[in-house]
Amino acid sequence: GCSSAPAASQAASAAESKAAESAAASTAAASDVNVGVCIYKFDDTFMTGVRNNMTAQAGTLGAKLDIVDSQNKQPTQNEQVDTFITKGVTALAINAVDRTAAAPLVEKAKAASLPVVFLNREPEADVMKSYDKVWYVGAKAEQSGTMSGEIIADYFKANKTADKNGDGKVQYVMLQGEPGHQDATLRTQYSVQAIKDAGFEPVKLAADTAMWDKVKATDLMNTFISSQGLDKIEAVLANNDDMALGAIEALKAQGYNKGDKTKYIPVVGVDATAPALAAMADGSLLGTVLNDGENQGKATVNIAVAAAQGKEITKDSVGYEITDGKYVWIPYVKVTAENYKQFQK
Amino acid sequence: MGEYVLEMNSITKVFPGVKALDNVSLKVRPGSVHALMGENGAGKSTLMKCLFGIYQEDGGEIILDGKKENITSSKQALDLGVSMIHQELHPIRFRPVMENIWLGRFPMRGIAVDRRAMIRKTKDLFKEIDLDVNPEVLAGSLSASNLQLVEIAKAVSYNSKIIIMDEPTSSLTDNETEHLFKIIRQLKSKGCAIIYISHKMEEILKIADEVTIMRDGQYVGTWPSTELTTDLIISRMVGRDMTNRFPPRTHTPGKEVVFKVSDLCSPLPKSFQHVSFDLHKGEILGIGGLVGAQRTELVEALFGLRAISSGTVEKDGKEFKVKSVSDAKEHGIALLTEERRATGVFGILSVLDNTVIASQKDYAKKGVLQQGRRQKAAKESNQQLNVKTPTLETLMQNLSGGNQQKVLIARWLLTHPDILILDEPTRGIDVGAKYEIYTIMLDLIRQGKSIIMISSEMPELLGMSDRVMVMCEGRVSGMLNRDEADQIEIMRLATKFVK
Amino acid sequence: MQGEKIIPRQKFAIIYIAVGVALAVIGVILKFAVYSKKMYDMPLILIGIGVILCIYAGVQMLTSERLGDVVLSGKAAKTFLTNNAIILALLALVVVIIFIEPRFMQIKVLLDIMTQSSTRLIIALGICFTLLIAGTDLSAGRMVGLAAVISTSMMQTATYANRFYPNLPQLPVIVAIVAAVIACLLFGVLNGYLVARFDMHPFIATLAVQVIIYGACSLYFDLPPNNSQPIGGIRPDFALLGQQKFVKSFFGGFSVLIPIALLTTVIIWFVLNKTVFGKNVYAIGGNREAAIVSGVNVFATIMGIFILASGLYGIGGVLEAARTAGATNNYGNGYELDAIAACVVGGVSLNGGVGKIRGIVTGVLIFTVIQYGLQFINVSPMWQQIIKGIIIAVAVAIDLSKYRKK
Amino acid sequence: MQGEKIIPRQKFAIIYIAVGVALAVIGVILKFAVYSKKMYDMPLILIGIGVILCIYAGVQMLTSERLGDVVLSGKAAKTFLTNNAIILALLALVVVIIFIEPRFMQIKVLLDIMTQSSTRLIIALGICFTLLIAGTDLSAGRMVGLAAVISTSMMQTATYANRFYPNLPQLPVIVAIVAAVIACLLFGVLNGYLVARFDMHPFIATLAVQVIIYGACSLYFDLPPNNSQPIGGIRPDFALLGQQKFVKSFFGGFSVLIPIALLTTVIIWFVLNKTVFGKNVYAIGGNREAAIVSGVNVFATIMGIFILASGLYGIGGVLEAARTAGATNNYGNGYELDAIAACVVGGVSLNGGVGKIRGIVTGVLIFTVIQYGLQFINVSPMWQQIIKGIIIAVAVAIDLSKYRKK
Ligand SMILES: Nc1ncnc2c1ncn2[C@@H]1O[C@H](COP(=O)(O)OP(=O)(O)OP(=O)(O)O)[C@@H](O)[C@H]1O
Ligand SMILES: Nc1ncnc2c1ncn2[C@@H]1O[C@H](COP(=O)(O)OP(=O)(O)OP(=O)(O)O)[C@@H](O)[C@H]1O
Ligand SMILES: OC[C@H]1O[C@@H](O)[C@H](O)[C@@H](O)[C@H]1O
Ligand SMILES: [Mg+2]
Ligand SMILES: [Mg+2]
Repeated sequence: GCSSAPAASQAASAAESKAAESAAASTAAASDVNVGVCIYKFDDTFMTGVRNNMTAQAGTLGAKLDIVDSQNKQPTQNEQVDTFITKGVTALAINAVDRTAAAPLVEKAKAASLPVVFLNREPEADVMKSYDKVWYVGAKAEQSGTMSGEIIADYFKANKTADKNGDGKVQYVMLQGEPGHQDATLRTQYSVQAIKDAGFEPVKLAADTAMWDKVKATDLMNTFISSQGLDKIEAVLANNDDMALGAIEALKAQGYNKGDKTKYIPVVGVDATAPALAAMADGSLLGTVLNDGENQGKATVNIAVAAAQGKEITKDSVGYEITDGKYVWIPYVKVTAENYKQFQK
Repeated sequence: MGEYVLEMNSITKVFPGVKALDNVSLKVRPGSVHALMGENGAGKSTLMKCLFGIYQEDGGEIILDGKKENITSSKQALDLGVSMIHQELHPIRFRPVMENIWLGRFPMRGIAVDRRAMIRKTKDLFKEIDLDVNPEVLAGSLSASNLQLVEIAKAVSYNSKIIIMDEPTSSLTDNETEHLFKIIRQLKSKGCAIIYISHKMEEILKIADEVTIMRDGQYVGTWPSTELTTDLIISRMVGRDMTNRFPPRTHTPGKEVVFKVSDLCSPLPKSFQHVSFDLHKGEILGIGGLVGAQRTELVEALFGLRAISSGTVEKDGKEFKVKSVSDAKEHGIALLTEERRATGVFGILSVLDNTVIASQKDYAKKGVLQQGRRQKAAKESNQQLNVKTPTLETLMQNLSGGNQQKVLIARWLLTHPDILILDEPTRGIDVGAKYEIYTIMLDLIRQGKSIIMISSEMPELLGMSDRVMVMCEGRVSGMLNRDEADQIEIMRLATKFVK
Repeated sequence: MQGEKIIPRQKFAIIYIAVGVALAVIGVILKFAVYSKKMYDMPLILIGIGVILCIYAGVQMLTSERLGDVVLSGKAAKTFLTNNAIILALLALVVVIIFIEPRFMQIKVLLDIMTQSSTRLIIALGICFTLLIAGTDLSAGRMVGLAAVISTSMMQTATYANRFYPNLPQLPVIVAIVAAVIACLLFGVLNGYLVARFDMHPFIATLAVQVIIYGACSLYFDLPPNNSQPIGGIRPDFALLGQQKFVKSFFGGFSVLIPIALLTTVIIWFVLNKTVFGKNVYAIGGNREAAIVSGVNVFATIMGIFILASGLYGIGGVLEAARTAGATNNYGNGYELDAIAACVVGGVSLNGGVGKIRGIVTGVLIFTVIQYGLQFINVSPMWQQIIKGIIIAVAVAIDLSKYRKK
Repeated sequence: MQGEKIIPRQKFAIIYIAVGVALAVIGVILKFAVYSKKMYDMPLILIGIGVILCIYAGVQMLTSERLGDVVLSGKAAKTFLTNNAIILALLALVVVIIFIEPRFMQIKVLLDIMTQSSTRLIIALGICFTLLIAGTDLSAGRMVGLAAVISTSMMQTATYANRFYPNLPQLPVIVAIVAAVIACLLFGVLNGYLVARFDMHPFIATLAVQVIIYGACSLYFDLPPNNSQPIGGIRPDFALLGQQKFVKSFFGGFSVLIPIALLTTVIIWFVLNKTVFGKNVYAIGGNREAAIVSGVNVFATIMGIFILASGLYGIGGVLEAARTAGATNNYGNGYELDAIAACVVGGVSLNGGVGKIRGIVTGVLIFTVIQYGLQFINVSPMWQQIIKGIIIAVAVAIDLSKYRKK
């Protein structure tokens, strides 16, 4: 511990003095780059994956990352950005808590003329336009909802018996994330929309929040089973994998989703977590949607480091297609029985 | 066994800012009652707390049965054969009486507490000391005197060599006190030594074999009680002679009725009912009766602390309602409550704050305090009452009981009441301070104020009251003029309705 | 006084029996004569209630001597109503729910509620000790999470791709349980030590420990190769701890959690009411000074309280992990507030010294019924919060009016 | 006693002045003679500290009469150390941080820390009233969220696509502030009423209200057309409330939050120490029964406490919304625990009646410095939690040792 810290600080101050010498003239070495990273919440499963990938990529490039936990509090994140700026990082990578609250963060970066890369939660267009050194890496949140809805629709198309009461409609229950959470709202909305767009009428039997939580999802699913009756539920939509797996535990307790074809209710989640992929392997989970954390992490770090070095951000310099000079879109991937194996590590 | 069962030599104890004990010694013989006397704040309780392991002395030694002991906890003290009746009662209100008694040494059967055995043992114990209390009722439902008796029973039940009794009679009636003395004599005959603390001179001379006197944290001396008289004790305690227990009275009350209570009833059936009386200008009206006569409840109702179901209260001929304390204060009524610690003292606040709390609004403009005036008022009234405190900023909890009481009187005097109600104003107060409080009372009536005083101390009731109203079981059982009142008559009335 | 009527306990009990028998008879008639599907399990439930009433009356008769006579009067009725206000409110809620959704009249619903109450009850029983000494334990939830993470990290199937310990042999289930509980006990010791040794207010001591546990649990959870991924691939033998069902033929079966919770309740009842430790807990809560001068070892008792409580959270955490076959470091977050609320609604006083196991069980059941019931009739989660808040406030306000004097 | 030495206050103050002048001189020398970039703003900071010491000494001299002489002894030194242990620990932490990361020696760091402490301080000042009566306020955080959501919902630019109220005209900023604060006050009234009227323990009363506020805020937030989307497009004039900077030439400028927090602190200090209300708060905290008997209007005071506190949370919420230019229903979640911890570390007793504004300011600063400093030297967030927990525990343990008697 003792020896590495002063070395790190030397590197930081070296980076700073260089930056002071020549504002943008020459490009600095990657080892002089110190990226300040804010993750909206450390115990978010998906963002943990992104974070791990960012660390790995920074290691490959030889850049230094300072990662902090914004604890799901936007004000805390704003403070962390201030702290990074005072400390003298050379670039920022921000996974905003509240995507609409990005404007002050951009202001701060602008005042310190630091490049800033937003990831996973997209700031509004005019905020993106307000500064030339801001980029966004992420996926369209709506897409994850759409894809999970499509997985259900595809299943209903392929299996006529899935429509248990044969009314051509999909009777579903929905396990939602935290009320007011943007992913929860959008996934709920777009998954149902996708079912409709595929030509099935979605019928909501029940919907409630399980706060992204597996335990709460198990209890909630039990309640739904008693209140709706197992035979009426034709599909279970969950805003994330943890809740999907919680629902599956409740189904398994009733002897469902354990291999018996006649006792099966399709369940979909989002995130493609390791336990979810394992559940797909044993057939208890129908599908999930991969939010491609590996590429989000890599692209973010590549852009931040390149921008800090004063390089121009192009496909060549960062390795990802740049849309409108500012956006890198990492598509969601539908994970189904056919392709889940390729995501298992 | 040597001559003494307990020797405390040169005990010193310092609290931040106070040297509570300075080289104090106490030697107690087995099978004797050893009284410990001194003014409020002399350090009696502190000395006993050192012995009982509640405090740890800073210097000196404690020798029990000839063996030097370093007592660090109450448990250890109990194990060494010392038990204690505490000055401030310690009931666990929501637990049964018997659990209060056997706490720390429950009878067991296997890994479980043996409930039956506990009931049996409690009953035996109560029978032994002739106490009629159901072991299974919650301690909180007992009256103050019964609680005190339970506390005594508990101390006795340890079968200790030494029992410390710190003001055990402060909430007992004379009858109950007699009863306690009987118990003490029994204990004595079994070879048990009693350390007895009380401010009641009569008791001391009656029960004590030897008396140790302390003053200002220092040891004054030890004498056989046969060599002492009340006056001698007092002069050694106070450090000067005090010939009279009551200041001379020169004032006679007026005829004018300033306060009138008519047919006052409580909504609680067992509480006061149909109480009527008049209070004249410049009069001290004593209220006598046994503990449980509902005197406290009556005055609390007059002060807006308890509900009234019917009846009227008039001041200066005008009827008014007392729904809250502020109603009462507005009409010039003040109440010094009986339970100093529970309802009087703000221990962690300063003496200053404690003094002005009830009259804050007089020293504030639009809610903003006027620091200078506050300070001045507090200083003056504390001086007037001779409160012993290092500074006005001293925390109230660091004052001795007597001084706390004086601060509370100062508090109520600052509200400039016309009618001052005092509920047991000198409970736990030393003779010197008592005299001072009596002097203040007389000053007040001379200024045309009127006083209602509840007291369970017969001499005080007789010595101070212009008239004595006696209550029994919530009802007024008689009203005696100063010349008619005597101990026998009061006792007769106090038990008038007792079945 | 006016309108008062004293009847012997025996006679009083007969009223209960009469009502009980009547209910049971109605139940039987409904079941075998006029049964329609719309009644769901109502007849059976009626029979059940009838039987319970009769048993209750029987017990009253047997112990009639100790209980004394029954006084019937307006005042007694009012007292009965205030004393049981919470339960009555609950009954009203249940009736409303049944009206909206008759499917609520199922034995399975009863079983669900009991199952879902189980782990909560265990945690509430732990926390109640800390409340009884006028304290609190904010670290309860995080201990649940710690136990969940530790136990599952050792209980993954050999074939699972992302194992926490890739080379861990197949350990006996008990090892994981013991490891998880011991981890909790260590933090329980820390809680107890801070409170007992430094006289620290339990609120702040357990708040500090809560933060520490969460940090430690997150560090553990973040160990490579797991790197903060949810722990999955749980061994079925471990999962059975929380998922096993008995007598499956009986309305889907009794979850193993029910007997576990029952057993825990009985043990804790015994500890609290029959042992020296339990009595000391009440004494310290009722009047700490008194306990000290009576020679109670306050230090040891407080240590015992926090250690016992942490053990219960540990068990609760293991069960949570088992019944959901998984864990993350976020498990248990906020459980302490639910548990405290349940205790308080069940009559445990935050001023210490007052509280009964029976009340705690009721409190936990009430919260489960509220949550289950509102979800059952599909009330929006936001309204659920509001209703829950109102119920806590009203229930406690009514409960407190018992103690009001004046 | 042994080794005791009494020196007059005047003389004592001279020592301070000497040290202060020395520091200032060193600072000046460093600044103008030997300055190197590696010192950052150290010279200026030294000069600042020097000046502050001199001023402090001057004040001591002026009030020397009231303060009395100074006793120097081993014991006095020890007392000084325990009394100031928290600040000393903080200084030690700062020194360590400076060693690891010399950039910490910047005026800007000082300004950052003050800015970041501002809203926390306002909330802590609100909650301290509830702590002073041996209560607590668990609804604080949710009120912050409520105020944030309500104020921002009325303060969106006309052109923003997802407006909460699509047709709302351009309202004056004060309207939004007042609306937000009034909403909080209403819940403050509810808190106060539950506590004062039913004698409910503030823990459970505010827990119930917390849940209700969250439900209500979520419902509001979910109103169409917003449908639970984060509220964005905040008007710049509103955002300035939290973002405005003055004297930008001075190390990036003073945030407007600093004077707001300062003003609030002064007002609250005044209320607590110089008004009848403040004295009544302490009295109720010190001995509620005695306060009643002394004629303190306990009902009104408790209502006042919770209403005043809720007003401060409301202001805090508006500022949080303004400085982040946005809000969700999750804003403020958990703030109450941070605020309580800060108060307690700053010496407010959870048993009521004890606590000073100075302590609260210190407590808040300590937490900010910990968070800021640990981020500055790049300690992992998980270790940050552990360190934070340890600091709370140790600080409070040392602080309590002041009161230890025996
Ligand atoms: N915990 C404490 N902290 C500081 N000072 C104390 C403490 N306890 C007692 N004192 C002080 O010690 C002195 C002795 O008090 P103590 O209670 O022993 O008096 P006492 O003789 O029992 O008086 P009383 O007759 O009023 O009961 C008093 O000056 C009191 O203010
Ligand atoms: N039987 C009882 N049950 C419960 N509490 C009692 C009982 N008797 C008295 N008390 C309580 O003890 C205190 C004093 O009682 P009460 O007013 O009846 O007596 P008192 O005549 O005023 O006695 P004292 O001489 O002590 O002032 C009151 O606060 C009362 O509530
Ligand atoms: O905020 C927490 C949530 O965030 C989502 O993005 C994620 O898909 C969920 O699994 C959950 O972690
Ligand atoms: Mg269908
Ligand atoms: Mg004493």
